[in-house]
Amino acid sequence: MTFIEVLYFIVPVAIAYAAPLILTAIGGVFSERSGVVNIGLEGLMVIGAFIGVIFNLTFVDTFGSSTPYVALLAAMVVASLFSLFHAVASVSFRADQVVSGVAINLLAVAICLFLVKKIYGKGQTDFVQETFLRNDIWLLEKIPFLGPMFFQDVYWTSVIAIGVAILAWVVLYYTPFGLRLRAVGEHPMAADTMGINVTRMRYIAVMISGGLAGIGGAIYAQSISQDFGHATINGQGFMALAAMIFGKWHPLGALGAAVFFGFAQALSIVGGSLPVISEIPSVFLLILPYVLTILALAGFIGKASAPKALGTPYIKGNR
Amino acid sequence: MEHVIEMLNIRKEFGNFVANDNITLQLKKGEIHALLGENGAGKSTLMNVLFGLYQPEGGEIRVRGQEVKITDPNVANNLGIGMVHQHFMLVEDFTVTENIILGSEPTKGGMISVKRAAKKVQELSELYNLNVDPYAKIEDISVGMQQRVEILKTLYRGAEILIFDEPTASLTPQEITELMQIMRRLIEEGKSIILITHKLKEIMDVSDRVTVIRKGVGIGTVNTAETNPNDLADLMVGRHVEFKTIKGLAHPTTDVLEVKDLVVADYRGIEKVKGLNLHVRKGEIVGIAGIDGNGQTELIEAITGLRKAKSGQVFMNGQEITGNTPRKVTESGVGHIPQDRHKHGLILDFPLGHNIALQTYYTSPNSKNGFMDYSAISKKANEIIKKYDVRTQGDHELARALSGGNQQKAIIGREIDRDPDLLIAALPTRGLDVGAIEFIHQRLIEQRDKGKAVLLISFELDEVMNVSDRIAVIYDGQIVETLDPLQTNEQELGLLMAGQTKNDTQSNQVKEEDSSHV
Amino acid sequence: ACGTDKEETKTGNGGETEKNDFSVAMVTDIGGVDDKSFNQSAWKGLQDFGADNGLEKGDDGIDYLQSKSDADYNTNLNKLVRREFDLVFGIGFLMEAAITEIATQQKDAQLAIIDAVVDQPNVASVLFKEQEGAYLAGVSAALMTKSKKIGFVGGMEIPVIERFEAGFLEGVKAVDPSIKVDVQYTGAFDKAELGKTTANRMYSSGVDIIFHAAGGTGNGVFAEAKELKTKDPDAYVWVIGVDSDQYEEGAVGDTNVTLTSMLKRVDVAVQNLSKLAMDGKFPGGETTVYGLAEEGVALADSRGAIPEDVLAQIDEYAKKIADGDVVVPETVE
Amino acid sequence: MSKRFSNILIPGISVILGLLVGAIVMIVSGYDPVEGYIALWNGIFGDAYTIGETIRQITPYILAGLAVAFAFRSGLFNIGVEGQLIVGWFAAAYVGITFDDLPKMIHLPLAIIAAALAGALWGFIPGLLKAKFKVHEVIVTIMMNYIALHTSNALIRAVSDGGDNTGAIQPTASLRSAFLENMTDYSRLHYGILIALAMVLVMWLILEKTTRGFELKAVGLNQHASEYSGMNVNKNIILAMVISGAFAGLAGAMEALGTFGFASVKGGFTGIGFDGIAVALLGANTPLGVIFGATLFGSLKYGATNMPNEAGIPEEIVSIIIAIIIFFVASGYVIRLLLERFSKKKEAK
Ligand SMILES: Nc1ncnc2c1ncn2[C@@H]1O[C@H](COP(=O)(O)OP(=O)(O)OP(=O)(O)O)[C@@H](O)[C@H]1O
Ligand SMILES: Nc1ncnc2c1ncn2[C@@H]1O[C@H](COP(=O)(O)OP(=O)(O)OP(=O)(O)O)[C@@H](O)[C@H]1O
Ligand SMILES: [Mg+2]
Ligand SMILES: [Mg+2]
Repeated sequence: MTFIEVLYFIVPVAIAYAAPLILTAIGGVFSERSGVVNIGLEGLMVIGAFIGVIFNLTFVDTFGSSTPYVALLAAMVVASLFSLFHAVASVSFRADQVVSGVAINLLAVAICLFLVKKIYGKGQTDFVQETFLRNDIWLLEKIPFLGPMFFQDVYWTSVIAIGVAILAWVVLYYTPFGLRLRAVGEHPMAADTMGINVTRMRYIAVMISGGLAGIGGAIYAQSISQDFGHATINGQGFMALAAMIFGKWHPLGALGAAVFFGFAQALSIVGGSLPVISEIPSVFLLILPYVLTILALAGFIGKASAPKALGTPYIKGNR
Repeated sequence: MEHVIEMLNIRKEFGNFVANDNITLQLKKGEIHALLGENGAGKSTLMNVLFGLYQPEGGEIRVRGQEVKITDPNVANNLGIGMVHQHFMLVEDFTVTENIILGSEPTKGGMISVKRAAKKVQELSELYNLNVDPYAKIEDISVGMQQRVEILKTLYRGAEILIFDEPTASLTPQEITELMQIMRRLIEEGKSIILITHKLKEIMDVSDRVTVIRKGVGIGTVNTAETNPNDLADLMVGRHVEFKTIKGLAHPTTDVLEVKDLVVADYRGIEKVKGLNLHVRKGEIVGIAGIDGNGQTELIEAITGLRKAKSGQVFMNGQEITGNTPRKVTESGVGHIPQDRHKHGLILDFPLGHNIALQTYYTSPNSKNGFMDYSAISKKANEIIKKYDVRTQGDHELARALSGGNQQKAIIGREIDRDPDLLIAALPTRGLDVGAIEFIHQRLIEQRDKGKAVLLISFELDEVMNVSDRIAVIYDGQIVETLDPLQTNEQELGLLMAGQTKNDTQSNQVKEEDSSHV
Repeated sequence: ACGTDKEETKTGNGGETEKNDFSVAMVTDIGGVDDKSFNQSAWKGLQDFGADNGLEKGDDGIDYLQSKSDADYNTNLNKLVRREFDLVFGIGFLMEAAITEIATQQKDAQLAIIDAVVDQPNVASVLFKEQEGAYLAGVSAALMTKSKKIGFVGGMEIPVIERFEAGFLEGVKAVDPSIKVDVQYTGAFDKAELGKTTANRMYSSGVDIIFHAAGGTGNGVFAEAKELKTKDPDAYVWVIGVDSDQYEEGAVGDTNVTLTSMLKRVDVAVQNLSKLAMDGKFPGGETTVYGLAEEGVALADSRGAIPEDVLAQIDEYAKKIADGDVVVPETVE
Repeated sequence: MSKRFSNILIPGISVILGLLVGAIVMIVSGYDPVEGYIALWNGIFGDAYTIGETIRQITPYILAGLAVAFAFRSGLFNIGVEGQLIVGWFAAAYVGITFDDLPKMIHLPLAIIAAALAGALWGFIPGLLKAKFKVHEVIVTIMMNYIALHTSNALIRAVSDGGDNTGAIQPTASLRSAFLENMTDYSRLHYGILIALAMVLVMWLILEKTTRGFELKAVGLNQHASEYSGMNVNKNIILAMVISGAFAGLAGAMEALGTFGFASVKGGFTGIGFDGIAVALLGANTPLGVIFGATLFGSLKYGATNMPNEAGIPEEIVSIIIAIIIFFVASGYVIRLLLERFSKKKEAK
């Protein structure tokens, strides 16, 4: 592979790999910006993946080739409802938010597998027939150099993910809703004295995180694994969590971090086919994405500052 | 005379504890009404009830004659009630404008129209002479300006009735004067004000009437014109309090602390201490007077080892301690009452006893061969609790559960009990009532009389003038002047602190024999 | 498979057996009994055996236990031995240590292991010559490729998978030594995204046929091939499946990207061994090797994807191996 | 109500509520909960063998739980227990197979220490990065998990000449015990449980009795005040991660020297490390609580494997129950509130 070929391969792959991570990490941004720790992202992705696949299998005759997209909506709705568990526990019941997130992760896998076994009588679903496809983006694909890198063979889901990242940035930083949400995460009592309903904001934020993680899971399952089983979502939620922190709790930062992970991942796959690198024992390629991340963090990202009220339940009148 | 607010027989309970026991407070239109009481008397609680943060167990509230139920701050806002809280309710990460518009943002096409908001903020700021930059970030502005942002918040919402809960606790004298002017201006514009403060002088200066509460019970309301500070204090505490700190003459001897050409940068790398010289001798209290942000924090942090100095030297009893770790500095004989008791002074979720052992936990008898002796710690803690009159349920209670005043007493007990050669006391009486302040000042003087050195950092002229034997004025990272408290006055101090030079101030000061080397 | 068999399970204990008093059970590895791979194949073997001999699922017939983690192998095997099954299979080389341990503890039990050798008198070992099947897969890939570029996607670099690789490379070489085989291990059996990305890289570099031996990671290979096929129905992209017939996995509307699959007939082995045991001829302490000759490995029906004449050529290679004229190496030189 | 009392009551009530919810789920999905719970009970306590296996299962959970809890008490969130366990597993197995004429007295402790050291090293890296560069330990530990997995697989291949298994450890390095096995009808119960319990004691001693523990807790609660009082915050952060990692490494030793007796190439995570988070949190991050959490978690998880077999119910039901229990334990505030209301009403009567 020439250098250009490597680029033409790596960039689209990185973006495609990143899409589920981007969405989930941005979900995390919403939740944590409102002050609610969400390590339940993994579980919420599981729900999304499960619903996406089930919906796709069930309604493929009704919706035809648009099934995967409709399934995203279904996954979003169900996962955001499921995230209410986390909201109720950590916002209303003042549960330790990490504990509640752990419970979400356990519960999601358990319920989904339980249902798969109940419905299909086996450990995983069938394969879905309609999946996401790559497209060339009209006209843009023709731009020299950039065209093949960014606009040929892209998934609409990647476009959605990047769109959501930009939208999330606008919402969080330029709308009243975003201002209030961030205020609730930084100084809930200040927000309370300004007449903002802290509890309601946090519920909404957690549900947004559920919805986005659900879409993320559904994209993953319908484009990559194409079925649902116990290992379908296998750490991606934690990677999304890492992307969120890496991105300093900012939607565009999360986007960048997720693409970085995708890039590192793609690099490790390309590596095997490059003459020099293929001499290196494969374990070094396998751990490359993770080592790169750590180096990046230690080298030039440095201290990340979480929202100030992150992890603390808001109790009216408490100082 | 029209009452804009009437709080009648308000009762508020926390569990079995009665914080407000049938308190009545009536606010006339256009008056400044002071609310006075010791720490924990229930002032904030009463105001939080009025602002809708707490629901009372009994009593009624009338606003402009109408009985109302204030179920949450929104209701209060709509009734024209605004509150400036004891602890600022500001999001540090946001700009001034963002903080002000939060909750009622002007929008255009779904987006916040920051420009429009900032313009309105600017207008309000000009109307009331608040001098606030709408685009500045809260974390970058002074405490005084933060205070004014809090005021703007209420004005922005069209508040007619303003509650100020201890607004001056962390302001500099200049800022306090400005605030008083702002309050008067607000009254001129037809607003009414409830003011909570521990500073009797302020009450006498600015208020029209005073309501006093003691231990949750309303003692009564008096016209300011018909009372005086001594009566007010006695009324509040329920016994006679002495005002002027009683102390004999100082007999300073040799240098304990010596700071030479010290340069320190803050967390952002900006130099805050710029070649500072200072010395403190055995048997004297040196007060550092200055406006917040002139390098006091960085100076103390550099002396105590919490921050690395860029250059210069620090000596304790002749030994250089520059760049030493906090542990080594402490062991060289420094005691430190930190400026922020919740951040540095205490581990709020540790029991009080552990907190009292925070500087000595690793030494015998608290620790032997790497193992703790918690009974020794407990024994010592109880001694200190008793000696320093810390009101608590015992050394096992979490530090968090204590009131600010008692937390402070525990810290002071901890630091003084080690009998350090140098005691650094940074804002030791912030937010405390007169009784507690008196107690703490006495302890500092006691240390001096035992032949120890004391370095006092304070924003309050009263305190600096009363307690210190020597006043070092800090401005822009340097000690610009050293004064004898008996030979100076508040005006002169105030001007020096604001950056004027001694020649500007005209008044004649007796120079100390060694002031050149200070 | 669950929830419906309660009655049989319960009535099993102590009831007289009318038809047949032989019983046999198996323990799956963590893939589970419906892994679309060799656990499933093994269970199919038991089911067929049960059907032939009138055995039903339950204590006196046929049964399985699934393992959630490596730690379960031992307990699951133990449980089945305790339930007094006459023969207990451990499916997969991962169970080697567990079988060894139980065989020494329970000397009366009859045990069998697939894909590993356990040297105990009461254990029958079954091995497959994956390399022979993979060789045929290599031959068919080499005969079918148009671009002269072929891919191999492995899961983890472990000896079993290396046998696949070795056989495959050998098969390709036998047809045309100039064909380039792009070999990549993904380091995992359950990371579909790695399979997909790897396949993406291979196909976009001109590879037209990929043989995967990567379990769930292989799903990603199928996903990529199917995507290419959907986008361009004339695209010449193929996947060769592994272990069981992966025709289903390759379905794209009316077409299919599965060229063929290399079958590992665990079902055949399980059935044979059960039959021997039932007849009192349990080959304890012996190792049975299933290669092409024993029909233990084979290629699946290509359902027309491979033309007749090519199939004929493949058969010739198969015959050579079966006759011992060609010996396929187990490791890559 | 006394705090101590409600500290016991709340987990108790949570377990009951969890089982109730589990029963409802079973009824709704058409299974018989009575049959299900009998199967679960038998799966845990059925006979000597299952009891032995249940305890064996609990052993690594205790150590993984301690690892998470210890870091938590020092203000750190160690999601990397899984990776630390994996490297500990390999290290113990490696020492176990490598030395062949050491007496047991030396060989076994050596293997155990090797595991603890390997885990400690894996904890040291995120600790160091946190202390020196303020890098968030959550990300680094997540990444370290994957690195551990691939590295240990590569090492296993290296020591076994490309094989997938290190081969059995020498008997001199084994935690297995003929005595315990006989007592429990050939279960794999091994002496590791004693090590795990000893470590509970060690954690308690460190945190509650030693000066170092005082510092670790202080740093966990308020770094600024700790620095003010002269503690070396960075050193304590690193130490906390190192000790936490050592506990996790020991969990790996339990698998290497007890349950399995070897290390093999892993296709994915063991899950024990992640479950350790739940165990620690169930136990409120206290040493004794971890025993409770591990016992609950371990026995339910192990007993669950009997449910599909004996009652035809998918074993995931038990994970649902565990998750519900965790929810309730975490929401202790609400339960306490309800209990207080309830006891007040009683008083009123
Ligand atoms: N949230 C609360 N829960 C329980 N008790 C409280 C709470 N808030 C206040 N109290 C109790 O009510 C009493 C009055 O507190 P409050 O804050 O009103 O005092 P204050 O007069 O404002 O004191 P200060 O001068 O220190 O500000 C305190 O002594 C405290 O014991
Ligand atoms: N959440 C709470 N639960 C119980 N008691 C509380 C709570 N919050 C405050 N208190 C009580 O309030 C009192 C403290 O009063 P307060 O905080 O007003 O003192 P303070 O001098 O204003 O301190 P600071 O200025 O540092 O806040 C203590 O007696 C404490 O028992
Ligand atoms: Mg107050
Ligand atoms: Mg106060």
